[in-house]
Amino acid sequence: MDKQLISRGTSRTPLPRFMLWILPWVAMLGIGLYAIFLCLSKGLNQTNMDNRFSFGLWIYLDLTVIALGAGAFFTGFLLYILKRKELKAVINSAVTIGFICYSGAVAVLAVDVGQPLRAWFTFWHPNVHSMLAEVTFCITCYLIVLIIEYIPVVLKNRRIKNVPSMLVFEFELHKLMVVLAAVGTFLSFFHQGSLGGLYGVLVGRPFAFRPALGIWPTTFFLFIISAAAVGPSFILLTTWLTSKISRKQLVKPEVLQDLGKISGSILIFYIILKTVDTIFWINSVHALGFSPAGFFRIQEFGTWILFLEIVVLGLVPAILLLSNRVRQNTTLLVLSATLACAGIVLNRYVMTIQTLALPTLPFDQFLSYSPSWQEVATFLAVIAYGMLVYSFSFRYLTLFPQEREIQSV
Amino acid sequence: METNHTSPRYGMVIDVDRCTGCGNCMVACAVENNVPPADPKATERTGTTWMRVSKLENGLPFPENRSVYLPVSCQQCDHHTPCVSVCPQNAVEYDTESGIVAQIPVRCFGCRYCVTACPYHARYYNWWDPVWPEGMEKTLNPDVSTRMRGVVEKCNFCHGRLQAARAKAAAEGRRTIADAEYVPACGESCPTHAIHFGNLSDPNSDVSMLSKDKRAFRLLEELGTEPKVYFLSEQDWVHAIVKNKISTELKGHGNG
Amino acid sequence: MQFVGGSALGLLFTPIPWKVLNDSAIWTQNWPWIPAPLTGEFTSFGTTCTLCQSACGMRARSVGKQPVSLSGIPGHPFNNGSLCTAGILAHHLRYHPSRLRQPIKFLPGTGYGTPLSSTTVVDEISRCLNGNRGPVVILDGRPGRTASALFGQLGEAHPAVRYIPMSAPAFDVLHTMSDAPLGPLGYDIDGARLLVNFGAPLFDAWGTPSRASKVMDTRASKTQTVIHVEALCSRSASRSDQWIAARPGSEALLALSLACVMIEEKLYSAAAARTIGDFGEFSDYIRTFSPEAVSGASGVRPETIRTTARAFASQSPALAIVGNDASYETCAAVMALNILAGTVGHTGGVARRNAIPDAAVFPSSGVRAVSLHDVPDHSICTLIIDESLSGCTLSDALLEKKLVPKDATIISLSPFVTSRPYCTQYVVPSTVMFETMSDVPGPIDAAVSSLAVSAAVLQAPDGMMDAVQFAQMLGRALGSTTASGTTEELVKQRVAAIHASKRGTVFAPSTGVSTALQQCASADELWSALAEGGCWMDDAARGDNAPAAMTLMNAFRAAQISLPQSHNVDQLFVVPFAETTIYNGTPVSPLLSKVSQESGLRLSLRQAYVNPATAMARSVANGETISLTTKNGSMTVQAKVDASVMPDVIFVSIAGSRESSVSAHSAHDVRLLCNVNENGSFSSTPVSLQKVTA
Amino acid sequence: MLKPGLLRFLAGLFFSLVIGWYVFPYALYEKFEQPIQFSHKVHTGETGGLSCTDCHEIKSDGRFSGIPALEKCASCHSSAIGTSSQEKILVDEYVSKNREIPWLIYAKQPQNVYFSHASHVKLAALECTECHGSHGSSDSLRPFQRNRISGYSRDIWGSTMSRINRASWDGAKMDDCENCHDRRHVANTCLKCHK
Repeated sequence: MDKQLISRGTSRTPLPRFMLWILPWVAMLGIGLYAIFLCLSKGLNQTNMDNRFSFGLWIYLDLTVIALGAGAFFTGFLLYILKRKELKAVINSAVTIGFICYSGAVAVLAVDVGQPLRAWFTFWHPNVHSMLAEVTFCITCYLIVLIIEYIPVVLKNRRIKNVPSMLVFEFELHKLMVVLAAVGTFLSFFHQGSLGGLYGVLVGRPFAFRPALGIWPTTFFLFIISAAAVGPSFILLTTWLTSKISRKQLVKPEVLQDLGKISGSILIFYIILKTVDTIFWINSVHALGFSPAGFFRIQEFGTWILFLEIVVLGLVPAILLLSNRVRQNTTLLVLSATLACAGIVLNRYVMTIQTLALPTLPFDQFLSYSPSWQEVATFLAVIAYGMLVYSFSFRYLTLFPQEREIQSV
Repeated sequence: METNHTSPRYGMVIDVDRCTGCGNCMVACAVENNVPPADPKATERTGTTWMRVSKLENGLPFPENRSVYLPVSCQQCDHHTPCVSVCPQNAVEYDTESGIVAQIPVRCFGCRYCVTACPYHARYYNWWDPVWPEGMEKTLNPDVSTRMRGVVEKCNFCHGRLQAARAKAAAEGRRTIADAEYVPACGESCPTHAIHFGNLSDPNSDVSMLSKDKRAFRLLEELGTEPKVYFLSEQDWVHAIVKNKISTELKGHGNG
Repeated sequence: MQFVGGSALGLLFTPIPWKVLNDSAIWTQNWPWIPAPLTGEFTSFGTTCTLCQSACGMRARSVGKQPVSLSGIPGHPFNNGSLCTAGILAHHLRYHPSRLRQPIKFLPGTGYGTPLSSTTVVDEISRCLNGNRGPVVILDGRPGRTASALFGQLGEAHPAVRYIPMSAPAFDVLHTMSDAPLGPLGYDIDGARLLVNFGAPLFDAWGTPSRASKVMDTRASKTQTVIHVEALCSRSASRSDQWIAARPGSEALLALSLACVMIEEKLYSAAAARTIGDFGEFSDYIRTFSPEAVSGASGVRPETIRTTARAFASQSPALAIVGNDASYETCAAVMALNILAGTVGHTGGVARRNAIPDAAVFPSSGVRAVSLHDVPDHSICTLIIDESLSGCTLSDALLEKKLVPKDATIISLSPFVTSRPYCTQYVVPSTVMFETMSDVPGPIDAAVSSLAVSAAVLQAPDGMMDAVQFAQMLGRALGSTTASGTTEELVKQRVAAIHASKRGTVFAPSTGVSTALQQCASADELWSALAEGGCWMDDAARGDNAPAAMTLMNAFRAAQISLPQSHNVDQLFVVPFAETTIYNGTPVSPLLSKVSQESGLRLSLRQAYVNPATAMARSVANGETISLTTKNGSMTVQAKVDASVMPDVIFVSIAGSRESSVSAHSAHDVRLLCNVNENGSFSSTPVSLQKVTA
Repeated sequence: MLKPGLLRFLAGLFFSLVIGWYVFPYALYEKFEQPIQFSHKVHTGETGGLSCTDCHEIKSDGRFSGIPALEKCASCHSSAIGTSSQEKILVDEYVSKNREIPWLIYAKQPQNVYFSHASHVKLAALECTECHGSHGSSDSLRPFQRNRISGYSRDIWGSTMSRINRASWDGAKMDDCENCHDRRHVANTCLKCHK
């Protein structure tokens, strides 16, 4: 049965070894599901969030995985709209990662809200001014798009392909891909942006607040661009990791180099904008009665974090990725991509966690927060879920079409 | 039209020089609004106090150290209200008939975005289901609904009292109510009469005049949220510290 | 397959998914385990708060008879619309989780008890009282009630019974200084121009809750000045006109030093000095305490002491007051100041109140009540405590000292299960406010006697006794006669006797004004005014009422005040600290978590204020756990770093020590850490501090 | 001729529709009989002579008494006036035992709503029938229907599941309140009704 499911022309590790590989992930998922059960049945008192740190690890996780999952829309956009055919080698993997990131984020959101049974109120009584309403709408729609995009990947499985009606269904769906890519890009554009706007509109949090360009704060655009920049890097990284773990060459080296180049060129653009934005922010935050230096003079969060984010994890990988010589060297390429991803992970951390830790009122104190085991377990469950979905997809579906080609050589 | 007059905009003026920090306003508020006693595991950061008295210190060492108490409830921002625009499902609303920022817990699904948005930390999430010792639920105020875990709540200027005052006026055939007919529980309970309450739209009201006093200030005024809660103090250091917000950084790490 | 597909599609066009979605959301809005308020007729009624002796008039908004919120009655002569934090929550006490449902017999010293039936407990108490083991002492935490009169009758009628009314400790001392009985006392704070307050939480529920407002209102006209002496800038200190930071435990020295300046500079009242029999000896004694000598121990500069003494003498009438947890020597020293200033028995001083004119109802044999201080140590075999009222607390340490070691029996009337189970044998469950008729004497900061009434509006649970019924039960057990009749009948008789005296004024909440009692047509009219939250106030005692003869030195010889030899600068001290008297020891509404656990506005149990310098020197950060060790034991507390408290002194909360559970009486109770004074108060005790690392 | 697949599909569709539109609405509600069969018709109009406000009064503080307490019934029925079996229950079971009648309230509002009869009746001058329909002239009390999931009275949603073509009194959902407010140009802010 197992053998018959594995794509023709590819070889996979023996089933027992695969079982051994997924076992820890299943255990992790199990613990996480128990933590989720606790949170749903007893309430969010199971977490270490509180009225001051009302957003915690989970929102940070959502923002981060959705940024990293941006590879799905951006690769689709490049492939189907801009016709960058070489990206066909990773599109299936990108879609799978996108699906994992978005479904994981939505699942965590459902635990993060206090009354999940009332979540549909957002659709029935939406507040159009709310960034969160925009996020909810776009993420829900985009998740549906991703499901539709993911279905053909599943349907191409060797066994399922044998069912004629499924093959027809797959074929029909495939014709939709251009449309789906366009819709996905449109939706992603808005929700990546709204996730940035989520904090950027908070006038009560001058550390995160940004003035509006049009109707959206500048973080709206910065988030879109940074997600687009880091999406390809993340795909590069996951492809390389999968290849290392499975000990197989999955794509031609040029594909990874292309991904790196795309990532680098957008990243340099992002870093310039981010720098401009930071300079504007420093000059505008006085008007809100706060001193920009004050934010960095408190406790652990010094200006080093700004330097780390913009220079070490922004400018440096951007320059590296733009260099041909660096891209030729797989180790350096992967390292640069990792730095770029880390930069976005840090940016989302600064936006969500540092913003809340800083005082606003004159008698406020700097706050610290560390997640409870239930929060961490839920977080890890999403990672375990992702690993499982990806592992099964890699084993039984064609995530990397070039693999057969390379192996037959 | 039901109303043919300017709608009132209710506001509060708190004289911090008179406040002794006794906490009456906090408990009277909890009684009035059916806020339950703390869960055994609740802390200063997970407890629910629609009105919270905070201590503002002058930063000097003993014995020059002086402090005032600032009772901080929802500041009922009049403009750019940070919480109203962020709620994804309209559970927060600026009430045009009273100027009160309404929080409707039964609409709320507990995303806590508004809690994050509020710079005054005036919003409280229900981390636990409310529990009263056996029998004490008989002391709940029938003019205010009880809430369940997983939703956000906050001060609404004892809106139940406004509704009761309106009903009484309606029974007498009146469409308007006088300032004296409607006083929130915190104002009523203040033993030093530090809390003044009334209609800011009426230029002759007590609160209108006090809000224009040179002793008056508001919290985080530069954010432009136009809070309808004013504070009064004659002490210069209070004004200085309130203006220079970030100066408390030296207080260091807090878990409270 | 197709059938399922069709059904699924069809389902979307039926109400099922949508209605279930809708109704399940509504279900979350009406979870059956979330209580809903009562429904019923919404009314209100007036009554008087019985949580302390201040007798605040309060208005209850209620559903039917059930109070749902309480507020002060505006215009009331005592509280003028204000209530204290505990008073606002008085209607919760009936439902307190530690409410006692039936009598309990405890195994002494263990905290373990077994429930008894109402009849068994009466039998056992009767057997115990008639066991002829030695003196039976009845402690009355709030004299002046009808129940107090009944307890007094027991003391007069039965040779083995001593009735001990507990008045403010300072007044206890003042009584011992006077050669002739002084009668009931009170502070005439309204009449005082200068108030020197030795640590009483004047603005924090010490007297009437309207006091802070009254004092602030005088600020504009500058008719009253308040000087506060305390080791930290408390609520009362920070709202006073002047705060003198004195080391804890040095209050007595400071007061004597003020007296010393008054005598040195002849600033005392000559008339008052003539009434002091041992003035010469006292003058000699007091000269030891010169400002320079006291300055080091108290941390107060000599000039400040002199200026204050001069102000005390010149801004007549001046009054010195002291908190209820003050030591015997502090009380003696502070009362000596009032005597020297000649303000005892004068307007604006320590007022001598007329007794309530109820002799017709409760004739007294004239036996002078005994003070607990006069009872020899380790002599009480059987102790009866009326703890049916919140807010009156007795020092455990003092009781321990007075009881026969290991063999004493304590019988307590209490609404709550957690009153001293470690040394009490019998606890009889009592009614609480709103369940019983009770009369309330007046506040400590009123110059005249008064009476107010709190009516029963709610049905008391079965088997509960009020204090009057308890006294009658004891009377039956002892075979003595006490006044018979229901509580309401007895209180009504008392009110009728007051009406017959035609003295004083009555405040009626319905009109909001006070009128002379003479204009009150009938006793019923007076009764109805009192029953709806009004009060009767006696006329002020006329003219010079100064005590005729005083002897001071007995008290000071007993107090043994001495100047400390040398002060080790590095030594830390621990002081038990109650921010407000009402929370001290007795159960309070769980909703008070708002001001402590949920906000940190006040200290919670097992928290302590530490000065930043003290904390920094020992690398302790705000919120960290510290361990405190004295020669008596050790405990761990959470440090609250606060710049308003004196360096090198750790102020440990005693609020709610008895609230939580029996185990709170282990060595973790701060009161067991500290050295005990003669009158059961606690002195500052040398302590060592260690940071506890998790 | 229909293909068997399509037939099965249509059968499934039909099955769902029947369950959804006929069985579900019936099963969703739990029915309870009122403790006493009360006839508004007997008490009001020419026969009884009482008006609505004689029993359902608005107090001087603007609070509505709702369903009158037993005292009100007892003021006439301290002993049986007529011969009906229901009146006998009233007198024997409730009046003489001084027990309140556990009426099931059709129009009961959720506890998060502050509904003031005073402002609707005295200021807006709405007729009782506007919201309560012909309840005041009914001869008997229909069974009280309680939603098994939400716990609400069926009168809140209204008698028909689809909520199409309803009378003004058929249903008291928030939408119904809002629509009426809209028609009368009354503000529809949350705090207008919610507490």
